[in-house]
Amino acid sequence: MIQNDLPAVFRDFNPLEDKMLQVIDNEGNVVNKKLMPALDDETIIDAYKQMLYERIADEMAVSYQRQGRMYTYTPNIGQEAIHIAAGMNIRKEDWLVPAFREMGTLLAKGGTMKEMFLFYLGNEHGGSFRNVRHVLPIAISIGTQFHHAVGIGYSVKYQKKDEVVFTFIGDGGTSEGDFSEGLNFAGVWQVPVIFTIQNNQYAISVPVKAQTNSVNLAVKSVAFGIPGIKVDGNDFFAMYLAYKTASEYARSGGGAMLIEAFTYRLGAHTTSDDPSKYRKKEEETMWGLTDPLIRLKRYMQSEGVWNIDEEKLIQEYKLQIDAQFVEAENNKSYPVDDVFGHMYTDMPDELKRQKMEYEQFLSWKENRR
Amino acid sequence: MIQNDLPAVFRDFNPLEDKMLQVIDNEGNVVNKKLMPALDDETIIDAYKQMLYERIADEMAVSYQRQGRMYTYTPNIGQEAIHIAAGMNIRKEDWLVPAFREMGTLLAKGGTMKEMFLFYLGNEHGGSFRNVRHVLPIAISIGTQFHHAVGIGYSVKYQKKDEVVFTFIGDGGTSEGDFSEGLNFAGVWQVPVIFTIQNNQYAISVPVKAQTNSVNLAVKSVAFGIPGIKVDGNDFFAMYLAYKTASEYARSGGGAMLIEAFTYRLGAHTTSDDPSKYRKKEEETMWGLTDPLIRLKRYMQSEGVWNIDEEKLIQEYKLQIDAQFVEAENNKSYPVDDVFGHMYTDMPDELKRQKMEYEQFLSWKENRR
Amino acid sequence: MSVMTMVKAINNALDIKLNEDSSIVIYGEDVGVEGGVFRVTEGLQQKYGANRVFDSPLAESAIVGTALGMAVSGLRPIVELQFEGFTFPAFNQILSNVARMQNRSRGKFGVPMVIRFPYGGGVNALEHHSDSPEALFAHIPGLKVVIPSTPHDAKGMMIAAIESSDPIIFMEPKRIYRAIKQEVSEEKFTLPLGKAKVVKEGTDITVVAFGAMIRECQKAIAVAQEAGISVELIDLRSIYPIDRETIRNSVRKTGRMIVVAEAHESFSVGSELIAVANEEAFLYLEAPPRRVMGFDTIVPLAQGEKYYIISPDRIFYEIEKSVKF
Amino acid sequence: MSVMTMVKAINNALDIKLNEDSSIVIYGEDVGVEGGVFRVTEGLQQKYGANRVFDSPLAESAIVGTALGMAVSGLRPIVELQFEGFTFPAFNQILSNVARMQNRSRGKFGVPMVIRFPYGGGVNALEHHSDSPEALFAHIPGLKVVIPSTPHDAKGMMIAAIESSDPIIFMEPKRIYRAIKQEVSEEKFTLPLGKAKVVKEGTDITVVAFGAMIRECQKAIAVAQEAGISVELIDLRSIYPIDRETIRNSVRKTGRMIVVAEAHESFSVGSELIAVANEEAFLYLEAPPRRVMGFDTIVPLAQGEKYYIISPDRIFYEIEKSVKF
Ligand SMILES: Cc1ncc(C[n+]2csc(CCOP(=O)(O)OP(=O)(O)O)c2C)c(N)n1
Ligand SMILES: Cc1ncc(C[n+]2csc(CCOP(=O)(O)OP(=O)(O)O)c2C)c(N)n1
Ligand SMILES: [Mg+2]
Ligand SMILES: [Mg+2]
Repeated sequence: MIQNDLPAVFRDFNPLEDKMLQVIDNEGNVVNKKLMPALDDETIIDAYKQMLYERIADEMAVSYQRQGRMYTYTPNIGQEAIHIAAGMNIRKEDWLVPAFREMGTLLAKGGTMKEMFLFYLGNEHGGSFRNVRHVLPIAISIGTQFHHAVGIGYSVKYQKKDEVVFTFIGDGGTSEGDFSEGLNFAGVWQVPVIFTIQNNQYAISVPVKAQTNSVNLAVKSVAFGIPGIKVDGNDFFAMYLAYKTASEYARSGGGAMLIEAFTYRLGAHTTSDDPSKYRKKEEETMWGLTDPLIRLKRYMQSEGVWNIDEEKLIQEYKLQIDAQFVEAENNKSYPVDDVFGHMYTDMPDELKRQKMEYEQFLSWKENRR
Repeated sequence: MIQNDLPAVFRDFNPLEDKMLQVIDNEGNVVNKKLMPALDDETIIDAYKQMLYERIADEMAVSYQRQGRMYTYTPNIGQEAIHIAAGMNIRKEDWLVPAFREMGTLLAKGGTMKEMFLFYLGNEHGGSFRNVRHVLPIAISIGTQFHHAVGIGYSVKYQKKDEVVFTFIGDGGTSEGDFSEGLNFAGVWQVPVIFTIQNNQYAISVPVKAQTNSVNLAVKSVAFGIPGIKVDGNDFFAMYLAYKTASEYARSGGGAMLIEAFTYRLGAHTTSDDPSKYRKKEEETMWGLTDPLIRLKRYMQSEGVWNIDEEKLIQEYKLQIDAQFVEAENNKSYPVDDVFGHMYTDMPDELKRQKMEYEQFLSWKENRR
Repeated sequence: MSVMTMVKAINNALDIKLNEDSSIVIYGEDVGVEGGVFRVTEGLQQKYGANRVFDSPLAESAIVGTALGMAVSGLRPIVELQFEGFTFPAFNQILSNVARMQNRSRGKFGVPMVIRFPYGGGVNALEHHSDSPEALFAHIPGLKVVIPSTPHDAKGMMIAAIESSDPIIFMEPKRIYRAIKQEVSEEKFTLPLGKAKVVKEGTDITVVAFGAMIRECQKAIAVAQEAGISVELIDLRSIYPIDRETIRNSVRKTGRMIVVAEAHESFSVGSELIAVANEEAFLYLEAPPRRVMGFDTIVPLAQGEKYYIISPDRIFYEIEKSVKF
Repeated sequence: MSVMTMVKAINNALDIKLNEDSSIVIYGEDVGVEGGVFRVTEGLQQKYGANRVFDSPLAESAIVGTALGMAVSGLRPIVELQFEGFTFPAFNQILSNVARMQNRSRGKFGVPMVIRFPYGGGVNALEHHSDSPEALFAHIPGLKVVIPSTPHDAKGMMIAAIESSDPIIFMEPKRIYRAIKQEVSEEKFTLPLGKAKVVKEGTDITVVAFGAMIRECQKAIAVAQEAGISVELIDLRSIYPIDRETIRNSVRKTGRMIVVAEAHESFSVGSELIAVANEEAFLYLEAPPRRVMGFDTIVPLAQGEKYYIISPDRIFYEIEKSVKF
C-alpha cells in the first residue's frame, strides 16, 4: 500500500514482491521499452565515456597502489552505471553527500582525479573537494552521512531552494542505526533527499544475506513511509530513469525516495582485501556478464549509437589521469598549519600553545643536526 | 509477502493494510469468535484481578508521589491488558527485558510492589529485581534493551534452551537506531524474542504521527524480515492470543516477532508531566472508552464470568500495597558499600582508595560535630 | 534588567537570537509544544512557528547529525538533548562528524551549531539523569565545551555560542536551573567563550569549579573565611579550551589548588587542571593540587546520592587539608 | 615456546579459551570467514564452527549490546570492533549498559565480556583509523581498559580478560600487530590486569608509556643513555585502573616523569598520570611532570602524520628538558 506514494512509472516495481526495475538486459536488449528514457545519442555516448573514464581511473589507481605509490584504495569497478546516472541527474545546485564508493558521481559534480589521488595519498585537501559546490567531504563512518543529507534536505526546504540532495550507502551500511534513523527523519520531514543503497552484495567479506533477513533492501523504505524501489544497478538506463524520476519527485515536493541499486563489486573491497577468501571465482564470472559498461556498449552497438574509438579514448584517458596522478604525487606540501589550522574558525590559545611548543621542538631538532 | 511467515491465525491481519487484531470491542462484545482464546473462567478472573491490581498500585504510586513521599513516578494506567497478557504467557524460565512501563509484567514475573516503590524511592535494589529469575533491571536508555534481548535470544538458542525472551519499547523508541538494529539482528539470527511496541500514542508530548511516517508501527517488521502484527492493546484477549501465538512461534524455532500493541497512555508521562499541555481532554475521554479493564469487565459480565466483589478487592489490594509501600519507605538503609560495592566483581585498589579517603572525610566530619 | 532564573535567561537568549536571525532553528525531543522538559524553550514555538522550533522524533544521533547537515548548508541549528545521559546515542555523530567536519573539509564547511543539554546531579533523579560527562566531550578535538554557573553568564555565553562558527557543547547545570535568581539585562550581550572568571579573589588557595559547584564552593569558602583562610574562587566556565592564563595567575599567587567538580575523578577536568597547574605554576606549588570530585562509580540513585554529591563540608575539609599541608 | 607476533599471540589466546570453554563466542564484522581485517581471528571459525565464531551485520551498537545480553545469560562473548574509530556507534551501549549492568542489577548479573579493537596511528590510514581513544573509555566507571605492548603480554592479558567477570576494553596497538616478534609460550598463562610493568629500571626520570609507544620510548632511552641519563621505563598496560603503586615507587625514586602517548593531550592518560604523580609523590617531584602526547587536533592523514606521531627524537627532547629543568 505504501507503493501508492510511488511516482507512476515505478508502480509496477513493488519491492514487497521483490520486483526490480530494468530497461536493458545483459545483452543490451531493451526489455522494457516504455521505460527507456528519451536520451539523445550524444548523451548516451557521453554517459559511456564517463563510465569508461571512471573504470580506467579506477584501474590505474589500483595499479598505483600496487606500485607502492599510493596508500590503500577503494575501487568502484562494476558500479559505474549508478555513479554516472546519478552524476547526470545531479545539478550544480544539488547536493552530494557521499560515502566512499561513488567516484563517478564526485567527478561528475566537478571533482577531479587529482583530488581523489591526493586523498588516497594521505592529504585531506583531496577528500574535501574544496572547490566543488555542494559536495560534502568523503565520510567513512558508515551510516552517519544519512543524517547530514537529511539535515541539508531540511535546510533546502526551509530556505525554499530548488535543490535536491543525493546520498549513498552500501548494503552493509543498511544495518547501522543511522540508516534507519535517517530514513525515518526524512519520512517525517518530507525532505528532498534521494537515498541510494549500492547493494554490491558484500560488506567486505560479509554477503548481504548475512546482513539482513528482509526480502531486499528497497523494502526497508516501508518502515519509514517513503517510497522505495529496487533497480538494476548495472543497467545505466534503469538507473538514469530512477534518478530522473526521484529528482522530479523530490523537487515537486514529494519528498525522499529510497533506491536500491542492485549491483556487484567486481573488484576487491580495498586494495588490502582479497576476495578469493570469501567468494567463488564462478560468482565473479557470472556477475562479470552483467558489467554495466559491456551492457551499455552492446546496446549502443545494436542501436547504432556506438561511434567511439575505445582504444584511442582509453589511451587519452590514461594520459590525462596519469598526469593528474603525477601532479598529486608531486604535491608533497603538507605544512604544519594544515594540522592545526582547520580545527576551529579561530584558533584557540590552547592550540597556539601546542603548535608553538611543537615548533620549539622542531627547531631544537634542526639545531641538533 | 513477508506475511507468509506469520503464524496462520495472524494471516488476516496484514499490517501493510493497517489491519488490527481484535477479539472484543469496547463494549466487551466478541467481534472475532474464532480467535477467542480458550481460557477458563478462573483464568479470566485472574487476569482481571491482575489488571486491577496493577491499576490500583499505579494510582497509589501516583498519590504517594503527590504526597511527597516518593520521587518522580511513571504510571502504567491504560496499558494493563498488554502487561498482564504478557505476564500470563511468560514462564519462569522465559526472560523479561523491560523498558520502564510494563509494571504488570514485572509483577507477574515475581517482582513486588515493594521493589517498584524502592526503585522510585531512589534505591537501586528496587529496580534490580534481584531475586526474580531471568528479569533484567529496568533500563531507561531508550532502545538499548532490544540488543540485550537479542543477545539473550542468541544465548538461549546457542544453549538449546526452551526459553523465550520478551522485550518492550514505546512508540517513541521505534525512532532510535537500536530499535532497527536489534530487529535486524533478530531477523538474521532467528532468535526467540518477542518484541512489543507499546504504542501509547505519545512519547512524552510528541504524538506518534510526528514520530514516523510509516502507516503503523507493526509494519516496520518488513524491513527486517520478521513477522509483525498490530494488535488492539486494550483488548486483553487479543493481546493474550498474540503472546500465546508468538511464544509458540518462537519456541518452535520460528524466531522473532514484532507486536505493535495499539493502546493509550491514560495518565501522564510521569508525575512531572502535564498532558494538558499537548493533548485535548476530548481525546483522553474518547480513549477512556477503550479502557482495558472496563472492556474485560463488560465481557465478563455479559458472559456471566464476573463474580468479583470489586470494591472489597480494591480495599484488600490497597492494604497490601500500602503495606509494601511502608516497608519500602522504612527501608532507609543505603550503606556506602552500595555505592562502591557493585561496580566490579572484585573492587580495584583505585576504588578502595577513593572509598577510604571518603571515609576519612566522614570521620573528620563526625569528629567536628 | 529583570530577575531571571537560568532557565529564563537561556530562554531569553534563544528568543533574542531567533528574533534577529532567521537562519536559526531549534529542535529536539519535546522542545516544541511542550517547551522542553525543563521549559527552556517555552513559548518559542508559538512565537516563531513550527518550522523554526519543533519536536523531532526520538533519536539523538539523528538530531545531532541532521543539525550538522543544516549547519553546513546555511542554517544555525540549536539542538536540545533531553538529558546528559542521552547524549551518548549521538556520541558518534558528535565525535566523528560534528567535531571533524571543518577539518575534514579543510575549512570549506564551518559548523555553526549548538548542542545543549542539562547535566549534573543533586536532583533525586533516575539513572542517566545525574551525570557530568564534560570530560568526554572536552577530550574530543574540534569542540568547545562550556558551562555557565549563573543566569547572567548563561545568557551571555549562549548568545556567544549561537554566534560562534564552531560547534559548541553547551552544558546546563540542571540543579541550579531555577535555584538561582539574578538581575539580568533584557538586552543582547555576549560573553567571550574560553574565559574563566575570578568569582572571588583570595591569597591562600585557589578553588576551581564550575556549574552547580560554584554555589557549594561559596558556602565552603564562607566557612574557610571564618577559619581565616583566604580562598580565590575561579569559575572555569570554559571546559575546553581551558583558560590557562587565569589558572596560572591564580595558582602562582596562592600556591595551592583544589578542583571541585561532580564528575568521576579519573580522567577528568580535575586531572587536566592538575596537569595545567604543573605546567604553568610548578615552582609555585606549595601543596599537591587535588581533586574534590565524584567517585569512579555510577552516580547513585537518590538515596545514595548524599555520598556522591560534593558537599560544602567536603570542600572545606579539602581546603583545610591543602592549606595545612 | 614459539615465535609470535601480537596478532598470532592474541589468536592463540582466543584459540586456547575457545577450546577450553564452550560458553565463549566471538563475533563482529568480518571475523568469521575472513578472520578479521587484521587476521586476528583467522582459522577460528573453521576450527570452532560458525555458531561460535561468526560475522555479524554491520552495526557496532548491536554487536556490543547483544554481547551484553549474552554475557548476562551464560555466555562469555568476545566482540571485535573493526577499528577504534568505529567504536563510537557502540559508545552508548558501552557507557549506559555494559559498564552499568552489574551495578544496576546490584550484582545480580555479572558482565563477563571482552570488547577488543585495534587502535592507534602510524599506519598511513584513512580517517578514523589512527585514533587513540583510551581516555574516553577510562573515564567510564565500570570498565577496565587494558593495552598490551608485546606479544607475550597480549596473550596473557587476553586470557585474563576473557576469564574476568567484569567487562574489559582490550585495545590492540595495530602499529605493532606484526612489527614485534617474540618467543611466547604455547601454553595457557595469564597476566594480572591492573598491573603496570617496569620495563627498564633507571634513576633520573620515569617515562610512562604503553602500546606502540613503548618501542619508541626504548629508542629514545637508548639515546638518553648515551647522553648519560638513566631512564626508568614503565609500561602502564592497564589504563583503568591505574597501578598507582608502580607509579608512586618510580616517581618517588626519580623525581621526574613524562608520559608518552599518542592521544590528544587534553583530558588524557597524561593528565591523569600527572594528577596521580602529584597525589602520590608531590614532595619528590623535581621537575614538572609532562605530557609528550598528540595535539588536540584530528590525527592527520598519512602525509601530515609525521607531525602528530610521537617520534623518539621528541621523547628524547622532553627527557632532556625534564632532566635539565
Ligand atoms: C561505522 C563503521 N563501521 C565499520 C567500518 C569499517 N568498514 C569500512 S567499509 C566496510 C564495509 C562496508 O560495506 P557496504 O556498506 O556494503 O559498502 P561497500 O564497501 O560494499 O561499498 C566496513 C565494515 C566503517 N567504515 N564504519
Ligand atoms: C535514549 C533516550 N533518550 C531520551 C530519553 C528521555 N525520555 C524518557 S521517556 C521518553 C519518551 C518515551 O516515549 P515512548 O518510547 O513512546 O515510551 P512511553 O514513555 O510512551 O512509554 C523520553 C524522550 C530516554 N530515556 N532515553
Ligand atoms: Mg557492499
Ligand atoms: Mg509512547
